[in-house]
Amino acid sequence: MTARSATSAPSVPRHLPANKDLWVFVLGDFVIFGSYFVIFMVSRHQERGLFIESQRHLSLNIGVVNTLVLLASSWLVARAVQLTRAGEFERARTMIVGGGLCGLVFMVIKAYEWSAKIAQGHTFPSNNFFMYYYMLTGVHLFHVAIGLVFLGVSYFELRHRRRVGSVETGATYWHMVDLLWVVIFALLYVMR
Amino acid sequence: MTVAPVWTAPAWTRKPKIDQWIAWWTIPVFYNIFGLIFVVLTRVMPPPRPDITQTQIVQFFVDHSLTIRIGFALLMFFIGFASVANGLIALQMKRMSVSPVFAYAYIGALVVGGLPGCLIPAFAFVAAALRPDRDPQIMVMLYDWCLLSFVGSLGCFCTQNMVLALAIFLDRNDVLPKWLAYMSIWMIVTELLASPVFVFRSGPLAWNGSISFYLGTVVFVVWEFCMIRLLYTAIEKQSPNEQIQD
Amino acid sequence: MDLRPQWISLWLVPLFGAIMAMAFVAFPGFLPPMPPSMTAVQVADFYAQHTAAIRFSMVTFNLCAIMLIPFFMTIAVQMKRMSLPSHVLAYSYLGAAATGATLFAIADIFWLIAAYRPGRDPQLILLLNDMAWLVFTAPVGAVVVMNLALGLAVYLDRRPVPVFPRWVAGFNVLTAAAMTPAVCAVLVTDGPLAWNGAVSFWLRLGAFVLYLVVMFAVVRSAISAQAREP
Amino acid sequence: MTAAVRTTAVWAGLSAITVVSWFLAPAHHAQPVAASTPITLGVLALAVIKTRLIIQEFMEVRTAPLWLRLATDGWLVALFGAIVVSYVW
Repeated sequence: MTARSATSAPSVPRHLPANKDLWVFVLGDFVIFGSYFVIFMVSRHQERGLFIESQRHLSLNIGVVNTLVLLASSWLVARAVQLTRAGEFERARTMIVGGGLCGLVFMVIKAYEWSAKIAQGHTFPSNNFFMYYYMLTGVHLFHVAIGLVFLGVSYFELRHRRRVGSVETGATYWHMVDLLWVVIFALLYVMR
Repeated sequence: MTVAPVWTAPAWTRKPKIDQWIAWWTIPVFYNIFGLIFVVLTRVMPPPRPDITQTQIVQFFVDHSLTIRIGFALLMFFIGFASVANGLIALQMKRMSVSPVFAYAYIGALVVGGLPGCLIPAFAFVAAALRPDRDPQIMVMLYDWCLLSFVGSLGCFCTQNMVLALAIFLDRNDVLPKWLAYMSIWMIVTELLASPVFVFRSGPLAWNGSISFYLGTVVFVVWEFCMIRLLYTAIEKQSPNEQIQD
Repeated sequence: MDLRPQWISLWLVPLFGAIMAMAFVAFPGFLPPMPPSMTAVQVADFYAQHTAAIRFSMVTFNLCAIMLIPFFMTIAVQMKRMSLPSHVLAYSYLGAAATGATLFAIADIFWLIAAYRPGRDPQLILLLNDMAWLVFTAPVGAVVVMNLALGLAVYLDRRPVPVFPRWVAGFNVLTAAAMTPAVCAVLVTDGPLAWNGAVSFWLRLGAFVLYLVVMFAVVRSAISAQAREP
Repeated sequence: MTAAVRTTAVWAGLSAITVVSWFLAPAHHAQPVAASTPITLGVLALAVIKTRLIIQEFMEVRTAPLWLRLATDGWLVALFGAIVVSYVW
């Protein structure tokens, strides 16, 4: 399956996941993170050699593992929404817990990665590449932390009031966190 | 309630919600003067560069001494109106279906925030502008003092935005829309990204940086504009007879 | 309703007011106020010569000034008794009172740091002295907004018998007007508007002291009236 | 294809793309690596596919109102357009 095939899907009933308020946030966050990415690219353009040289010191394995962890958590959370719609609240809750645990694993791995880099002497003010590395991953980590709060709200929603919209809110936020990480992964770890 | 016969108040004082309307009007006025003070007069926004020499810093104060002093003289008066804006927002927060804890925390956080965020920077610049013949080392310190304190007073505004966002999220009376709460999360992120100003003297995360200053300021201006607009709607929608629990 | 907290807060004013009047007289830099034209060496000399008196008076201010806060909170509570559309003015008053008091609490520490180490570089003592005087004199905005908020509240109060008499509104606006010119202390270092000038120093302090005296009497009768209410 | 199978297929595809990009990165090489426009464009293309899959499938924008589909696609075009321009410029 490719991304292109998605747009030509047969006509389906239109449904706005979560609510407009959340999408104001998601689209605005896209713009804000987009600005960070463009500013990063402009700096990279100015110091291309330094960025490629510094990039070698990042652990690609950790980056890949963290991407896989977040993708798995997104899958769990997306399944949770589908299960909620089907009325299987018990299983949906398990999926949400699984997604949240993946988020925690992501944070632990990130903390390990940071401490390893700091031990190697690559700190925040070391050079511009590492400045962006800590800044982008740090802001993203803050979004992960808030995402865990959102998943927690979804979990309690599934226990008590069971409104699909509230579960969708947590899920949409969490996918945004996943998506931003995919871009950060490409820009910081992989591109040359 | 009827007005006492001994003293008849003018008709405008009997307008419903008159006190909130007066408080509301101080906010756009205050922020326009705020812009005049910080952008036009005192040159704190956009901030001067952190990576200039001692001589250039002294020259900056010599060149702008008069406007810095005029600007901050205005600030010394108008800063008081910040508490009117906070009082109005706190009142609207008290209309929400949540405990007034957040409303009082909002006032508390901003009472604190006004000092490191506004007045302390002002005094550092004024002290430098009043006597540009001070030891140049001291001039450089006052320069850093003002701009770091101005851009880098983080926690007060994180707390302010956190309690505001929580109050809006938990509110079931729909006093302010939920998307404003989400915007307050951006404000917290903005403060987080202002924290590197204490580390970097140039680049996007310095106090005049594209991320730490410009992006943050754009978010702040958008937030403030929405807040002013939404407060207007909130007051307008409020029933004059609504009882707010004390 | 138990009115004892309000009575206690009210009577803290004359008690600590008297102590602060003593501290005021004891500070050698107030009578007359130190001119901004003093050089760094003169300022350093001043702190070296009068260390004990400076410490005594500023520590006293440090201890006592914030004791006026309960009184201002009593006024905020009385504002909430008024028949107003909302409590927004009381909240504004409360926030402004806290800001104003904080500034004073910072100013006296600058004076104390300046007096702490006599051997310090005179340039640094001059800076601390400037900071103390500027922070003490100029930021009157908070107190002015307190007065304006209270004045407006008194004016709008729709009780048949208002909590505070109507003239208190005018008196508050007048006090605000008398204190406002002190902002010019950051602008000029000479003449009546400088921090040692007749307007910025004497008129501002005089207006504030008169304000405390008058408001003491007014709040006292307001609490008595509250006590008589059913 | 049920919704569950579709979601799982999307997840499998995303993970596979991630593993592919693992082979492209400079961290593999002990020697200093040179900038490479083809590899970077390939990485960015994979990133576009991944982000668009997440938006369309996980965030369910595929079935959302038109304005949201336009807004998210517009963002992707603007962002990756700006990234590519600043890379090759």
